[in-house]
Amino acid sequence: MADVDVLDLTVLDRWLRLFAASVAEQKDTLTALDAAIGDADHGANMHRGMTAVVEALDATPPADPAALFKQTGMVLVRSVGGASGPLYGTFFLRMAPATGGAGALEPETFAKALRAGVEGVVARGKAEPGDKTMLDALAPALDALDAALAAGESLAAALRQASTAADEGRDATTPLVARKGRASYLGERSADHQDPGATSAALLVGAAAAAVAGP
Amino acid sequence: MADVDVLDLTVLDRWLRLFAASVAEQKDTLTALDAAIGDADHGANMHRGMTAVVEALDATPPADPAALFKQTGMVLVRSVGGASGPLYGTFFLRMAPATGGAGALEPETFAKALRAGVEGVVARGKAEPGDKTMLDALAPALDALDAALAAGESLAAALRQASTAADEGRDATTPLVARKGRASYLGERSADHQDPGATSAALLVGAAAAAVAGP
Amino acid sequence: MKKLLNDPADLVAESLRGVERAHPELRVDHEQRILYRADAPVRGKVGLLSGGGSGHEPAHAGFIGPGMLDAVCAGEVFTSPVPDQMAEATKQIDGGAGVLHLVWNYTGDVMNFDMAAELAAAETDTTVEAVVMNDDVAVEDSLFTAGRRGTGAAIAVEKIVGAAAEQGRGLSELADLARRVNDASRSMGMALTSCTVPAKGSPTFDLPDDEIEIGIGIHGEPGRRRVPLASAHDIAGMLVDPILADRDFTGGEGVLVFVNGMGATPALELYLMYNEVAALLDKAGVVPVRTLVGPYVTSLDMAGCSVSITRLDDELLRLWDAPVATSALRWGM
Amino acid sequence: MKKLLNDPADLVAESLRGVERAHPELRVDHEQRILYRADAPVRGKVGLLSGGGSGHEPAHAGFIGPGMLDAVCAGEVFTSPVPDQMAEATKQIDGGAGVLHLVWNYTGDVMNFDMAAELAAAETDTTVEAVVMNDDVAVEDSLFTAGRRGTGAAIAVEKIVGAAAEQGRGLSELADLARRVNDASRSMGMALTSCTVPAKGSPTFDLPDDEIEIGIGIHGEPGRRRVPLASAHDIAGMLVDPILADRDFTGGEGVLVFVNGMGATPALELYLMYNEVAALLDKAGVVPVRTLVGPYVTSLDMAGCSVSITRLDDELLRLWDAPVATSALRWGM
Ligand SMILES: Nc1ncnc2c1ncn2[C@@H]1O[C@H](COP(=O)(O)OP(=O)(O)O)[C@@H](O)[C@H]1O
Ligand SMILES: Nc1ncnc2c1ncn2[C@@H]1O[C@H](COP(=O)(O)OP(=O)(O)O)[C@@H](O)[C@H]1O
Ligand SMILES: [Mg+2]
Ligand SMILES: [Mg+2]
Ligand SMILES: [Mg+2]
Ligand SMILES: [Mg+2]
Repeated sequence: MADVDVLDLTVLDRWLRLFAASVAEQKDTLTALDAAIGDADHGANMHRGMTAVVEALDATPPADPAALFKQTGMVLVRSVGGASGPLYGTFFLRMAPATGGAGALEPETFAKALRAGVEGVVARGKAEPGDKTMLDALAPALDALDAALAAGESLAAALRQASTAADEGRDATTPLVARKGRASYLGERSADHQDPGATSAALLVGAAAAAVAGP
Repeated sequence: MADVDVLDLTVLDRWLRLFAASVAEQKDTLTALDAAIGDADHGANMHRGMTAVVEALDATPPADPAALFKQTGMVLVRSVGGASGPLYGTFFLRMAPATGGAGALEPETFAKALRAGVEGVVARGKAEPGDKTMLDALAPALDALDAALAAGESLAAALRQASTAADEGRDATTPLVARKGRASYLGERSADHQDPGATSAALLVGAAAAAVAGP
Repeated sequence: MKKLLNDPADLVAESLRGVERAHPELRVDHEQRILYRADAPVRGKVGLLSGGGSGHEPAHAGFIGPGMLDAVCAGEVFTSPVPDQMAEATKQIDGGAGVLHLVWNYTGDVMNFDMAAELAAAETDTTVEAVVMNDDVAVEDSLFTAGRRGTGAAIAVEKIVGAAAEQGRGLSELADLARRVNDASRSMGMALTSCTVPAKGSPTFDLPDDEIEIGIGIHGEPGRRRVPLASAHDIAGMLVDPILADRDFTGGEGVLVFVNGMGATPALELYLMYNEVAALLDKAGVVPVRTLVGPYVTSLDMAGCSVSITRLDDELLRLWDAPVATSALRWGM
Repeated sequence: MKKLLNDPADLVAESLRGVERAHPELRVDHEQRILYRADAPVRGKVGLLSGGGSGHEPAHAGFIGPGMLDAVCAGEVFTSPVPDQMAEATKQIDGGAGVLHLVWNYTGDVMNFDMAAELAAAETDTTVEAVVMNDDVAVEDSLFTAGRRGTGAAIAVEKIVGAAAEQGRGLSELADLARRVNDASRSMGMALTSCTVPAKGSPTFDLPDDEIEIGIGIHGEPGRRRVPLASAHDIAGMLVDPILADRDFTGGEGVLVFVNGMGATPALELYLMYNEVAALLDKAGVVPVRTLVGPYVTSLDMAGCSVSITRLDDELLRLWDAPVATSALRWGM
């Protein structure tokens, strides 16, 4: 199987399943990170949510990408709770209209939808980059994706670069003092810990790269 | 100083102070024994009581042995609580009338008073020898004391033998299954533990032996 | 030992100061360590006195007030109070109709209350009756031992007799009622962890992370047996089965079920436990009509729970439902 | 991990079954995890809705009943409930006078309640107002952060607004009142031990035997700083001083003082702590006129406490004293 260059339902479905799988695998790590500067539930939250997302994909396979994003967003909002539920939920809910109803997404459309999703996260959570949140992985990933696509790179290469940027953004949260979310309650003590939400967000971007990559 | 052969106020006062001192020294041991088969307070209880007894001896030196026993019994009843308070309290309260108002006690009178005290413990607590209580140290001590005195031994020698009998009685509580007091709640599990009350009772008899012994 | 504490020697005294400050509806004699209903003695009403060692809070002071106790005596941690306290309290709460001593069955408590009754009889003309409460089925009921411990059922006895006392019933009738409620009650407890007596500073017993104690009392004493850590479902069986084996709880108006927290077990777990207990009772045809879930008779910072069941007839149910205004139990006023 | 538990995944569901069995005065929607006053909606009364993650029992279900909340939504342990729950509850408790959301200030709770209000607005014509409660002085109050946590003061807000709602006051008046009580309240907490989230199975943080956490919240998160284990007297200072530094509590009718247990700290210690707190308030000229001591807003099995102070004026005092009948707070009925 070669790299794919449009994101049809099969690829998007694969994206979500891969994300669910890496969340399942990293569940304890996510919770351990959240224990250090939060309330020790991020792994359980994301796992509960992504399990429900995969169940929904199995039960009611969506008709188009917009439906897939909407269904995923609704399921996350309904099943996760906490901070990550509304944020990841809003992310996917906002992606839906940005697809313009297409049956398969061109790389640029996908990038636009992702940006709409991230803008939704900002609107919902009022965080800025540097606040030590999932945004610190998502925002640089989007910038890298846009830049790579503008430079004419393939979808697979562009998402690989986005994933690298997300990982770097996640790592860069470590020294930060949190200003949003539960970690902000710790003040200076939140420094020297990697943000759990940025960690799961990097898994999300990594799953996208994996979903389009050839075997 | 040679062995004494009557128990006047000085000797009796010394007895109580020596008992208080060994309770203070063995406080943690008594509590540890009580932790194993009771509620971990026998050391604190006896220490609180004997501290108060010594304070009372200092504050209002009694006029005769009966007053000394009565005061000691009252102080114990008032300050200890739990099982050991009424029992040790009754022990001393019952000794008082058995002195017949003497200013100094002949060995036989002392032995009679001790027996009255132990009968008080039985009346109050309804225990029998073998129930794994303080009686298991007190009863054999009395028997040994009576036997030694009847055999014409000196007070010091007789109390030494009583003390040995008390120690043996205390040790013999170890295999017993408790039938009275808090340890009885453990049923079979109370076996293989030395009874805390028998342990403090052996200290009491030992203190009497020490109080009459020469230096 | 990690506790909210100053000098362990001052624990009881300081905690009583806090109780006094928090509860203006109580009067506290700090010298004697007696807590009273502020309006005691209540003229014409039988005075109800209980008490015991400290470390069981809210027992016993949490049960003072209209519809329940008139006074309690507080001992040192896990140590029965002394006769002087009980005699003084008896004198103070006698409203002319006598005083009932509600005694939790422990050797120390029984002997100290006995001596207090002797003292009161010698010093005043107050009529005193005493009822000993002994509901714990973990311990064999025998004439040749200290008998069964008094545990959770005391709450039912004190509440029900308290309501009857407010109605103006006489001393011996109340004593009979107390015995009736006690006879209608059984309890069984378990510990996930030991407690730590502050004066000792370390746990009373060592319990590995994968074992629990079944058949404990409320003084940090080990239980009847040690078993592997089990599910709440299985633990419920270990508590409910011996209770039901000991007494028939079917019939009547149903039962009062009391799931008691030992001090360090939070309500989330106690309600889960109650769910298991209620399911077992359902299966046995025993019908809970009243429920109490919470830390009412604690053992310092022990984690664990106990289950108490009291069979209710129509009269007991009405008395349980009657108004009560204490800091730990309150309804109808 | 030693808890009264079956499968940790079923903890919340099973505990809610226990709550339902124990409290016939509540109605429980297990599917949606919503608990209601059995008689909700109360015609003509503003409906009061709160809720949050589980693990804080008796918060929140312990505060449902006449004179307090109409419903609460229960989330997973330490995880805010979801908008569907809140929207459904909002619909169910609207007695025609609108619904007030009393939201504990946590990012997740605020966002989920926001989305619920959007949903409710889209689906029904229920008027919804929301008030966010944020009383925890451990956290700096800043526009650029998630702000202060909502902790103990919520009890005062929910009780006082609950009483005013029973009087038939209107939605915006109640929202103003809620903000007023919240503004008049400050809290600060500390932990002797971490809690253990059942799904994780081990303590959230490691705390050596000789250290404590100061400035914790109610989700097992570490505090603002770690200090050596201190006496109750010194700990009281570490809690009360920052509260008094943040707001003037002199004047008015006095204050409500709430010493809250974190779950594993027994009443004996909480009352000792209250004694220290009250002494510090005395010294500062702050007058406690009402007191609440007990485990009302817990953090699973954490040992520790928090102190909340609410300044009362004549109206707030009357509303605090008004009758309330919930499982955790009850008087006057
Ligand atoms: N305001 C916010 N904006 C963006 N992301 C946030 C915000 N608040 C929290 N987060 C993210 O959510 C993560 C925590 O999620 P989770 O643990 O599931 O929820 P909770 O904090 O409610 O327990 C944080 O690590 C952070 O990345
Ligand atoms: N009925 C009894 N008769 C005689 N001695 C008893 C009786 N019950 C208990 N004891 C003694 O009391 C001791 C315990 O005393 P203590 O720990 O001070 O009181 P408590 O059991 O009330 O905590 C036991 O070890 C036992 O020797
Ligand atoms: Mg979290
Ligand atoms: Mg003892
Ligand atoms: Mg004791
Ligand atoms: Mg959470």
